[in-house]
Amino acid sequence: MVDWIVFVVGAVIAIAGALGVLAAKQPVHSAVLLVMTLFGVAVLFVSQEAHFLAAVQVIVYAGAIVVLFLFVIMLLGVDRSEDVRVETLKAQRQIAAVLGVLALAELVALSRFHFVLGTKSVAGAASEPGANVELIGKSVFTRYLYPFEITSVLLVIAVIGAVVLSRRIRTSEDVR
Amino acid sequence: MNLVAATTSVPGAWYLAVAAVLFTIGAVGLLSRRNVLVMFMCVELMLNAVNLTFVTFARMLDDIGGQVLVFFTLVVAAAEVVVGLAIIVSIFRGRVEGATADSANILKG
Amino acid sequence: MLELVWLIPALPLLGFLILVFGGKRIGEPNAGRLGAAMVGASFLVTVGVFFDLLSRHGEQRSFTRVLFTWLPSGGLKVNAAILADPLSITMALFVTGIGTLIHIYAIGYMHGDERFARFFVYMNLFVFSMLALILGDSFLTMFLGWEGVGACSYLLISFWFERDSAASAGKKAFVVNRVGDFGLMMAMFLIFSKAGSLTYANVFEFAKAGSFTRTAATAACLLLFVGAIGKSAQLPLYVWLPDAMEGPTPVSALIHAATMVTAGVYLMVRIHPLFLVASPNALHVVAWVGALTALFAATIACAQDDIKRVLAYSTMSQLGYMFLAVGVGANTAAIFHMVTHAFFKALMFLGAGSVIHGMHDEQNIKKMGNLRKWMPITFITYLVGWLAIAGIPPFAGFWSKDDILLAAYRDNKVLWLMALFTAILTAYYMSRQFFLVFFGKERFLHDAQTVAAIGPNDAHVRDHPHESPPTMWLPLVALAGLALVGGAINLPFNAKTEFLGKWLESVDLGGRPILAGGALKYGLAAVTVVLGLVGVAIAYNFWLRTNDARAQAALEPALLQRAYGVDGLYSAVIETPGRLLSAWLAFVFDRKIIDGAVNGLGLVVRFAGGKLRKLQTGYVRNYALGIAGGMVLLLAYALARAGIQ
Amino acid sequence: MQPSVSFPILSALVLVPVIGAIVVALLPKSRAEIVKLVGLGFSLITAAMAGWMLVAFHKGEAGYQFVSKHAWIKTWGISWHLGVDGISLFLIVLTGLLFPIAIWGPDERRDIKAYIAWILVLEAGVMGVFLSLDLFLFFVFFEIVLVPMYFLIGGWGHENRVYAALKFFLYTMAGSAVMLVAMLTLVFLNKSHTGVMTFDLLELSKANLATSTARWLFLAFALAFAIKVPVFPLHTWLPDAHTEAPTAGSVVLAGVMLKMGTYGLLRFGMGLFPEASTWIAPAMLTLAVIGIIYGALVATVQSDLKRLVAYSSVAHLGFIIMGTYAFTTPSLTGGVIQMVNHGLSTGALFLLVGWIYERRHTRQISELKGLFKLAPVLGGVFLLVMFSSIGLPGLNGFVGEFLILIGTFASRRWWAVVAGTGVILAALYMLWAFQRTFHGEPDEVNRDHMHDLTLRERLSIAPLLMLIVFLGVYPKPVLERIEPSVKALLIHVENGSGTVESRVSSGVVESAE
Repeated sequence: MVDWIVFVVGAVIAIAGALGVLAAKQPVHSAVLLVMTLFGVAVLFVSQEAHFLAAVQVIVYAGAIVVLFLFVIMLLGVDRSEDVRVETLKAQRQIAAVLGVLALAELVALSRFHFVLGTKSVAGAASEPGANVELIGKSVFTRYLYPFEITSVLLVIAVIGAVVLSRRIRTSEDVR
Repeated sequence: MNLVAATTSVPGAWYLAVAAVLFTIGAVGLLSRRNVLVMFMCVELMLNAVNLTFVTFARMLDDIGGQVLVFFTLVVAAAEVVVGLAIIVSIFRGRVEGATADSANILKG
Repeated sequence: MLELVWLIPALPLLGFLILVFGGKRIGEPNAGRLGAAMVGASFLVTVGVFFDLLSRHGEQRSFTRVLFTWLPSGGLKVNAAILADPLSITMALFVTGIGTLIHIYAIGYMHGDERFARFFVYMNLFVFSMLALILGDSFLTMFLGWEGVGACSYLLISFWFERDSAASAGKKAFVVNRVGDFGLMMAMFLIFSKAGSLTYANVFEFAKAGSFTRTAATAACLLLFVGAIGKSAQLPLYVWLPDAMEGPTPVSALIHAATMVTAGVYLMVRIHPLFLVASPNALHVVAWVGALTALFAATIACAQDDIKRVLAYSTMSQLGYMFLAVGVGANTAAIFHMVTHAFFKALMFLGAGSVIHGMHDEQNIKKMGNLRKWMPITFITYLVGWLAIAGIPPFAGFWSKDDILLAAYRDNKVLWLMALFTAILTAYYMSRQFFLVFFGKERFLHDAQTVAAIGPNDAHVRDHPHESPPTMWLPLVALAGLALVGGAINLPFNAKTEFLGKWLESVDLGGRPILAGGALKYGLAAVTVVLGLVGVAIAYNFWLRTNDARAQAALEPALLQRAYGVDGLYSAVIETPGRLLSAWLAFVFDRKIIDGAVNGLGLVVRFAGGKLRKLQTGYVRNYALGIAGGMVLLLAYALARAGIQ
Repeated sequence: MQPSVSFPILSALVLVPVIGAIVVALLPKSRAEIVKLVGLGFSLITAAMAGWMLVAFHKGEAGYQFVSKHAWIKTWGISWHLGVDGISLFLIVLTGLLFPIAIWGPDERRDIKAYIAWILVLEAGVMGVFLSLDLFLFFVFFEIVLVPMYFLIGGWGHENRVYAALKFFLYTMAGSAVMLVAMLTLVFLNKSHTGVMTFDLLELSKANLATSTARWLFLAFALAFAIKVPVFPLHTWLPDAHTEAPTAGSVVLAGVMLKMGTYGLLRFGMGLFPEASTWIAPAMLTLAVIGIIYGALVATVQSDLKRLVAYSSVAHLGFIIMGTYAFTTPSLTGGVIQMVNHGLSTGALFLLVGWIYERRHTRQISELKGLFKLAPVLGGVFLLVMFSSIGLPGLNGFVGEFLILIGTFASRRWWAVVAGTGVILAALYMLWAFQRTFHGEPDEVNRDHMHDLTLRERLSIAPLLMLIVFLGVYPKPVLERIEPSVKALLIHVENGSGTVESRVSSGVVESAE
């Protein structure tokens, strides 16, 4: 019974947050609501015994990424409210809504089938003794060591990329 | 596939449903909002939905692989956000009228 | 001498080659002399071969000399070979004989022409082609000569190509001849597809063996007749002959009187074995076309003012007689008339040439008159020619035409009557021309001058007509002699005097014997003579004794002067629609429709490109929409696949 | 039995022009004369080799001679496989003959280096097309030929040359693209049957395909070749390409490149798909006959001399196609020899028209008048070539035309009858054009521009004239060499399709000679 309550609470928080991100006029509000969604999802993680991920979710996602968003919002000074109802592109919203509904319907229909493609990945049982973190750590550093190293390289590249991209070229006429 | 009773009794399908809804909201948001940053956040939403699905499957199939994948998607998401925002910054720096995706249409056919 | 039979065509060919490359250097008189010498030598060889053949009897009077294999391909094996038999040698005799005389004449006539040498190039090539035609041993070698003479007549008619009328006359002659040649080609293909060979010997043997079906033989004969019509200017392919008078007069004499136009008759006589196998109405067709053409041409000739056009229509008419003779089965009479006609018609053409030469290129007989005072020799020789064609005994024309009339009388009374009436017309229009040119008042003098003022040898008056030089009147005299004695080769009195009949017998012409009953024969002869004199009398009465303009106009209705307007009809029915069709095909169909389709394809591609370009709106979110659409489709596919499992 | 010396003559025939092109490309641009001489030298070497091959060719044999076969791409069974037989022999000799004339005849002033280089590359391509017995190799050469021709028309052409060059290129390319697809399908089908992957013509012609697939594949091949020939509805690129091409381009285009289509239909059309060839015969015959009449009719009203000759080529090639698809020995032999004859007479015609253009800078018939009086030798030569083109007996045109017509009459009577009228129309448009340009009194403009043929021009056209007369008078040696291969091809078609040639035309009947 408790499980259900946790699930519902988590789900409601997540979905409400998501809708809020969508509807908010101010980007800052969107950012905050995004954090709320993240928490909702974190709750659902916990209810599914993925404690480590919930923690990482909160720390990395909510803590770092959304903060970065806010930082950029401030930097670009885009805090002016955007008239949500105005849509420059013709029929953009209508089609988006239709596609959204369609996609949802398909996903729901699909979720009823055990739609399995390809071979079964064997990364070790989730229910073995020991904490969730140990299990993840064991499989990451054994089977998935190779991808782990690549992601680290990815992160380095991302950092360098960000620095290069956002560097302002010191041209002579650039007085600002 | 032995479902371990210890975890929550709520069947996975519900979680998947929630993830689907989250994903769709993210998609619709991406398509309808004009502000670049909000679009970006919607992308994050979609990513979270996917992570949720992974975790649900990890639980349903009792296979830690799902959670490991989420670990990796997080990394990728982080990298993506960093680079994305850098691009947004470089494009929309000094723009007066705010960062709307439609203003950058030089590549018009 | 028979061994040297290949020399006959080789000599004119040699002359042609020498003149083609060396013509300009050889220059004015010698080029002509060389040409004439070559043809003359060829004539001598022919005479030698003639006597050789004469010494043989019956079947051996045929000698084939294969030179080389021309076209070996699959079942077809055609040799370039020469067939010397009585028929071909008879033709060769008068072709080379008269050819030589005309070459000599041309030396004088073409005097001063800037392309003097080139004239003899074409003339020698013509004689070679004509000899190839008549000496060829197969349909294909004959066809080589057939089209060769066509090409040479094109070159010679349009010799003075500065004149547009001459150029288009040449083109017209070649194209109309080509229409006839088309018929001949089809006949050759039919014969080959049936007999498997094109050589006369094989084909006729195949026919004698009776393996030719009647319809195939008839079709072949009629198609060959189409060729003959084209070449011998019979109805309906005759339109080119009157225009061919644009060429120099020696050309008209040689090609359009004596030799080329007789090729059709030669062909009809040569394929006689085929006619035997074919159905009789094939020969009827030949007879009727011949008779109709004779009558048709004779009527037009009565109303022509150009001295050469009268002769041209007269030639057409006399050829009609020859075809009539072939049609009624009197091949010997046809050949006999062909030979005599060659004599007197060449004579009259050359005479006309001499008149034109003397009158400084004046061709309208209405502007001549009383030329007998200024051109006595031309007058006398022309007189012989006139009497010969009018059918007055003892001149050659009478004997040959009488044979034809006799044969026609025996075979088909209607044709005989038509032939008789044509004979009257012939006598009339020739006498009309003769009287207008040589008798009556000098219509070429300006009113101020009077006859007395100009003495016959008063040379200083610029446009005073003068006699032609010896090189021109010597051939005239020779031809006059031939026209006089020409009849001797086939006098109808008894078997012995029928020399030509016996001579051609071995070529199994199978003509029905002409020796009808004595009384009938002489009676008919008398009738033709009387009618001839009637024609002469009518002409004398209207064109010499009285000068009643109104009566004369009545005798020359506009319809006849315009030759029934057939030329206009042809151009309206064939030429103009043809040109319109080609123009439509070229500028509308080809350029607009086909080319349009091709260019259209290009336009479609560009148009599609234009439309697709619009998809790139430039808005990032549109592209996102595209991706979302793709996602939905993928999910749908996954759903479908999942559904199936 | 191969000649003892194993000098790869055929490969040399293809490679020497290529080497020539490279050498010419490296020469200094300044000395135009040198470049032209070197170009001429190389093409003369090729011509000499072709002549030697002609002499060394064994008369009676039907099979391929001087075969040189080296593996090229083993994995796909592609080999550098060249061979010559009766059918391709004289096309090679014609190519060898035409190219030196095309280089030496017209005096092109502009950018001579690239011009000569492109012509030599073109020669290599054309040689390759006629020699290759490997489908892949054939396709490569079939495509290579387009590039130099495109640049020749585009670079040295006349007024709207770019349109003509592009149209020519795209039109032919479209056709050959379809052919490539069919080629690959054929190879893979054959691989599935026999298990071995090969592009070799001889193996592939043994492949037994289902009739319907064979027909579809044949249609693809036939489309590419029909465009090249050109067959009636696909011909509209030819007049533009000819009118705009420089003289050398036109001479070569009409002389040999059109024959790639007819040769392809013979060698690859009948070789690979005998049954389909007989199945399509009535259609091709009808298109050919339409082409003959249509080409002639449209030619009569052309105002541009080159365009007129182009349409006459459509008519002449219509005859060749008719001969090919009548399936009798005389018609096929006639078809092959007519390819050579057409090359000679139309090549000469284009040379003459080119020279007239060099003197008067116009091709419009209306502006030319009375040339015969001003340039008698040019007039005489034009007359001879014109008579050859309209098929006057005693000249080469007649030999081919007559054999085609008599062969077609034996098997397909009424087509031959209709095509026969083409002979009349040919005379009409040629003589009319001749009359308008050469006859009549020359006006002032013509008088001072026109001069007679120079020695160089007479020398360059002399070989063509000699051959025109020689082949007309004594075609026996040529016919004897063509016939064995034609008979072999016909037997191949008969085995493949079961239609038997009428015994009269095939010479089986023992006529009484």
